[in-house]
Amino acid sequence: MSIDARPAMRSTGVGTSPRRLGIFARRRTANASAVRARATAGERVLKWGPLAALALLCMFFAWRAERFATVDNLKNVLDQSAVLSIATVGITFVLLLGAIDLSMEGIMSACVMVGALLVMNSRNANDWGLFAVIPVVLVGAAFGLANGLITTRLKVPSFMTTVGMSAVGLGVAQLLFDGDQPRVLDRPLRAWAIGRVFGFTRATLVAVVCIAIGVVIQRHTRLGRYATAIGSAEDIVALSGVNVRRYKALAFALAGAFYSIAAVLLFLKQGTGNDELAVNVNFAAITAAVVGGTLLSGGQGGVLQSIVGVLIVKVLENGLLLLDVQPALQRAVQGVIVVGAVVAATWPLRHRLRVVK
Amino acid sequence: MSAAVPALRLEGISKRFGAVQAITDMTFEVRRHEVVGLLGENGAGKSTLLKILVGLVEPDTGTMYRDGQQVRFRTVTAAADAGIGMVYQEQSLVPSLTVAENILLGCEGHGVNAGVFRWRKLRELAQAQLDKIGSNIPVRAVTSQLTFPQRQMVEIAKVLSIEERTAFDPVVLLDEPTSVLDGPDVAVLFEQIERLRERASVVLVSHRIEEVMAVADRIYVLRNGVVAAERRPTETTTDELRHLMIGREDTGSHFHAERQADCADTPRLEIVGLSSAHFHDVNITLRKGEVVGLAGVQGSGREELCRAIFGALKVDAGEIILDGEKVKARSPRGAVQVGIGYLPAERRTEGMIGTMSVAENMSLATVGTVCRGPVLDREREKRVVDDWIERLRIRTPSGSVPMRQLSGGNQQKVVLARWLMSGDLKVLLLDHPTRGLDVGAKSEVYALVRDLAANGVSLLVLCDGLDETIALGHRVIVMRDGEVSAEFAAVRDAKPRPDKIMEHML
Amino acid sequence: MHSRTMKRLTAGMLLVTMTLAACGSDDGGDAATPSSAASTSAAPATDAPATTGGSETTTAGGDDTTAPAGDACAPEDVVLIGQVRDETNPYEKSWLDGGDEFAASVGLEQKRLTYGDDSTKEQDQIKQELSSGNTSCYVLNILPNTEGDTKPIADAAKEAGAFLVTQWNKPADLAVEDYDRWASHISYDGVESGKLIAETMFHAMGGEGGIVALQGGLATTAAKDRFAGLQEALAANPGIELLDEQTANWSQAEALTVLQTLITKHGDKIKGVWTANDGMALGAMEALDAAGMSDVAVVGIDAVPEAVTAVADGRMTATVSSDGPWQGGVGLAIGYCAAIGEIDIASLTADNRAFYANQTLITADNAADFATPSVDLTEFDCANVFNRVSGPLG
Amino acid sequence: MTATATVVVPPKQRRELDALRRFAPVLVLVGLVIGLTLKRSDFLSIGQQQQLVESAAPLLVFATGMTVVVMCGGIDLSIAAFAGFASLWFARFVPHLGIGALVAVMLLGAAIGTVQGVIHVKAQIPSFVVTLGGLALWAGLALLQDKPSILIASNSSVLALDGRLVGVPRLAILAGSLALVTGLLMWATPVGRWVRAVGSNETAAYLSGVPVVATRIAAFAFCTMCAALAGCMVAIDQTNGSPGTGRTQLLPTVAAVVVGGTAITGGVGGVGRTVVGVLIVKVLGTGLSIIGIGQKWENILYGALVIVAAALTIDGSKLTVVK
Repeated sequence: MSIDARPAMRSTGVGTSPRRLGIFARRRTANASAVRARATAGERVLKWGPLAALALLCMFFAWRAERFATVDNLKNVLDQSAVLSIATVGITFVLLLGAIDLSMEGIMSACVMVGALLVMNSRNANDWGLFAVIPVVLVGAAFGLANGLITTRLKVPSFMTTVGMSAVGLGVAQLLFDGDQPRVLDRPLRAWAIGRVFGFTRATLVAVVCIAIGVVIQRHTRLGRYATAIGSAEDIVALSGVNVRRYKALAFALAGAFYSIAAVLLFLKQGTGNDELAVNVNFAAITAAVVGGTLLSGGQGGVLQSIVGVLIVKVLENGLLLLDVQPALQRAVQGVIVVGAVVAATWPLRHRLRVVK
Repeated sequence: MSAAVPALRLEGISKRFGAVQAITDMTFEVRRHEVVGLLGENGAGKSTLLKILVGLVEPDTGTMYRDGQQVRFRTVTAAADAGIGMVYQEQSLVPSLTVAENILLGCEGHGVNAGVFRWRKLRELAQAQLDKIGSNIPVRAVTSQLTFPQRQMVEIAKVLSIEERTAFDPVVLLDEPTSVLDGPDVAVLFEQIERLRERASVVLVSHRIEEVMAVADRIYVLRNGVVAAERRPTETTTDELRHLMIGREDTGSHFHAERQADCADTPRLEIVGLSSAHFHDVNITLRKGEVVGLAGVQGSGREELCRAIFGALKVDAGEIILDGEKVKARSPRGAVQVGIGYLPAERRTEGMIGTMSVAENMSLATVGTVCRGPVLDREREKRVVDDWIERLRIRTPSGSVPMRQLSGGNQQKVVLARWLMSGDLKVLLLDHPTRGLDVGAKSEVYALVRDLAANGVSLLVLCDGLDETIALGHRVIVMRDGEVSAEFAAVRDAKPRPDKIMEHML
Repeated sequence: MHSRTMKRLTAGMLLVTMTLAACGSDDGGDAATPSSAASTSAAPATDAPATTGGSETTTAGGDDTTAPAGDACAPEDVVLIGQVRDETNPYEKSWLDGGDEFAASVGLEQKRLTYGDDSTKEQDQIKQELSSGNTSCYVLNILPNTEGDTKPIADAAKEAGAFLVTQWNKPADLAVEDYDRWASHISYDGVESGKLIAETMFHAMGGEGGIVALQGGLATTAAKDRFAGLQEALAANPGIELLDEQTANWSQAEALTVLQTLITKHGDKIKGVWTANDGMALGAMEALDAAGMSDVAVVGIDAVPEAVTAVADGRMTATVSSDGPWQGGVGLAIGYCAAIGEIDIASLTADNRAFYANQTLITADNAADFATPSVDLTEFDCANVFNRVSGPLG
Repeated sequence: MTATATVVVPPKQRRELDALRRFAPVLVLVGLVIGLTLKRSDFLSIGQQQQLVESAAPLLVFATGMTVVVMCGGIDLSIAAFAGFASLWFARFVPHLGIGALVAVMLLGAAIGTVQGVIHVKAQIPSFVVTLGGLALWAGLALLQDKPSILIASNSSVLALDGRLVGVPRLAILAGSLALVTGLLMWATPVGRWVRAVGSNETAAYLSGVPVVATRIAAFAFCTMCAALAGCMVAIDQTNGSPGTGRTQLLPTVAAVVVGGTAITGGVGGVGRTVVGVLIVKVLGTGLSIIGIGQKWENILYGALVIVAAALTIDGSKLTVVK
């Protein structure tokens, strides 16, 4: 019971105490804005820190590695980032939910094989050309949807669902592979895929389009906004009458669709269908997303942040190679720098009572 | 439809959760444009009633009428479609979304076309809702950057948005809306309730009898799952309502003022020039067996001071001296080891561990006392815990029950017992020890405070209400903008007046 | 809630049990397991094999064997098992196919096992196979995943009294002669193959210019040996400059990325790309294609079908064949001949217990002969199984 | 959300349900074993069981360490990579230290786990990220040597660990003892409570004076120490250490912990459950390949069974939010 509220109401009535309330309000606002300023300082670091790290890395490599800052090399980095970028756009939606997706390699392998067997290839008489993208995307989305449905309906944590689904995807890829690697014989299609526009490879352009689509979905559609909301406060969203399970499942399906597009690029770039092309993509994508500021706890970050992370990872890879770092050391150095970057980016957020898992 | 038809009527509602009969044959009515107050102790059935109204829980028996038509809500959405919405006690806005999105979350209407947001339209729709309550909170703002009272306003606007989905005048349920607000914000809220009355019916649930008396047109008092009484504020008194709620006669000694013991002159805890980001150069001395009430509005730094003394917050300068010795280890663990305890305000998120048992929660801080060497002595633990369960009259089947299955008051007692268990407790910092407790449980906590002080423990107490602060304390220290602004003696028969204290808070 | 959970549990249990019971229907066992780097083959380390004395005199059938010493198995009692990493690898698939052809020629069936680049799984499989029944007529033809796996496998075979042939991976100081029923270890001289393709490439380049090298996974002997071969060739050809060496972990995808970067780094100076296997060579060719560099020589090792085609087309300069189908067949053949008593393991010469087999350089001239993998069954006659020995490990 | 009124379920029914849930992993294991025995009658033979137990030993060691970290609410992705790194140093130390090499490498593991834990706790970055970096670092550093593997001399005393004691593989006894001791420590000392408190509600634990920082760091130290031990065990079995030792064991380890019934979100679980989880994963993984199902389908079936096993053993009803 509060004496501090009651006298005002009892004696003078609620409506007649604006003067005092005014004082209160001002004091409160001043205080709140102080809190706000602190919060945004942290948020700003989270938002711009990765970009600053990317800039620093680029500057360092430009200074130390003579070929790094050439137009050709930078275009190369973009080309090499294409597949990972698209896959990372996909996983970003799952991470925004606060879930995780470890099925990327399985789904991509399955999609690679489906795609390679549908375009003109050395194994069968199919010749779907670019139309092969449609069934491939459907396959990817179906895998993702299965992830989502199992996670939401059977209440299996996404970690386990997707570990299992990855094995299923790999299994499907191996069934389709059947010991005979299909070569892509559709020359025009391949030429299109590896061709360049204004010096940028088409893979780069496809990636840019995918990123743009990802940004639009994340920022301007129910699916994207709800995914973020679910990641930060799932129970609240459910209480507002949103069908949380549906949007979760859809986010997984969307991720699967993005993986499948990455898979199409992958086999077109390689010219063959192989169940091993997607090895290591999964951890790379998660690393990129986290380094970029799409945190595993959900609700934070987004497509663009994740892409900054992709560029950090790829620039690092490229720069270390150009720097003549001993091959065995390159991975070790990457690991150290990734941890260092995250430490630096989130250092100002530290607080005694902060819980980080 | 005639105005005589109530906006909402429940007849013969019963709800049973397993062995517990939560509500029995309850009849409840909300008339149009009426503010209904709902009073009751924890466990009286308020929460269940609200959940039934808002579609979270379906009653076992009974019928509901909305504007005279029989209805049945299976989901929150169904209730919303019938114009019933709730402002939750713990706020229910998504921090990362904008105000506009939060207001229209789940029912964007024309704000979304084929899954794609039409931001301008969405903001217009949201603005319309905010206009209803005359709020000038920007719809583009990200919710996490709003103050707590601002967010509550957004919630009210959100609830009002169901108006557009239905032909009914909305019914707005406010669940303990004032429990975490300071005085002035309560006033703003009540102003808002007056405004709501013009377009909606309001059900207000609160522990604070005076508040309900101030705004409600009609008051229901619930006890043990039935309506114990229905009153108009003009026809009743606070005391009567309190009696009705607890069904006992002993409310006169609510604060157990007669048990306030005199305290010794020996200083126990000296805070010397303590400074941090939230407060500056604070000097406070607690004597042995003394209760000091710490008053201040939100942002005065008193909560932070508590945490800093306990070592949970970084300090920039200053010293903490306990029984003449400087406290070196600045961490909660260090504080516990020298005999300082702390009861956080947020019981559920900071005070207890819901998945762990009552016994484990109780012995968490002083687990060493129930160990034989490094090994837990479960027998001894059980004895000690059972003893405390009995002494504090904690209602639990046994000490091995998960903590989350207890009611709020009993949980709070367990958390308190955690500190009482330690034989050498010297200082206890109580941050809103009675928040969310019903009248009976509050009174028991007050009694505990008296006992502790009488046993020589020094207490620093932060409360929501000034009357509590004044009644409990030997002294009241006021903080403003991170500094001590005044100090009042508050011995048993010479309590300071609240308005005097208030002057120094602002 | 109660009954729903119950139902879910019971249904799930049934499902697990039934799936397991049901999916045994096809016992044939053609294999498919998780991925591995393309053709992670490995040859022995450079140290000379420490063939300590005494082993030659060990009589067949030591204390551990369950079958009476010297007792030959009836041919129809022999159980043939072939194990490789992955059937998705064309080379390893052809291995098992060769094994099948041999098995069919003696009226048996080969059990095909794959372990998907997972050492734990490989050993589990073998130990499970050998952990029950009378295993003294089992014949194993195994591709150990890494050097580290060879000894546990040999020990398991010894304990079970099974006949064993291993290929590619064996630590130098592990002596085949210490085991009664470990008939042979077959490998290929990685230094030689690395050198062969390097020299062919240098020749194609006209003896001068810059090259880059893509190594295999750095943890394998094969990668190190093959690269040593390249270095030997480089020493003999001062006109050739090694611009850069990187690892692409045997992976086609990684090779493409790495070479792309190397192309920006060194540009037109690159006249040749030496890779430690064909998978990386294929990736490298894609990178060169994309960069419009058509006249760069590319060489690899393993003779996977795609690479052989590329060599035949002139897109690739050379590769080296170890002849997978032969490996798959001959390994089983040696064990089979030993099991039925045609070969007495104890009296085999050291050269036949652990040896390098012949490998063939494939260039545009002879690529057509290798277009389709095939076996010559007469090579699997007990008298001919050691015909391809080129020399002792070393 | 609202005054989250205590979920009231009649106590008796709830107890039954909890009991059923608790034993779900065991039931799944029994179901699997029955299924396998129907298919291959000698699955329960001594030889098969010895083999199963032996091959489960390193996984159990990995999983015991991981259980503690997961119960704290964290995860350690670096264990498999570190096991490879550790096996190399183990092989290197054996000639000088004999059996002491095992202790040395475990100490090294504990030290490195401490470092990872300190970075995680002090810099407040998710354990997922720290250990992901660790994964890259240890995998990379393990490659920095001339030889692909280092042999443990065959006369070395440590290889005696590879034998059997009255029919039970010694390594399995070692692993079992570790799990037992860990389980006992968690049950009989306050450490178990601290771990669960940290995993369920770290803030409350901190404000109760629980040594949160020390608990977390110790969990990571212990986990990496277990990884080191597991690496040594594999090295002993293979008689050499190599960078690839244990490389594939990360996901099976996490799967074993979770399938056993330890919540990936922390707070709930135990080493005993993990033992069952390890057996489920092992029986699944090796069982599928020995009963000779069409091996093309093996991966697909494995994936499906992992999901089914998880769905059966994880108590979804207790999780308000499944992530």
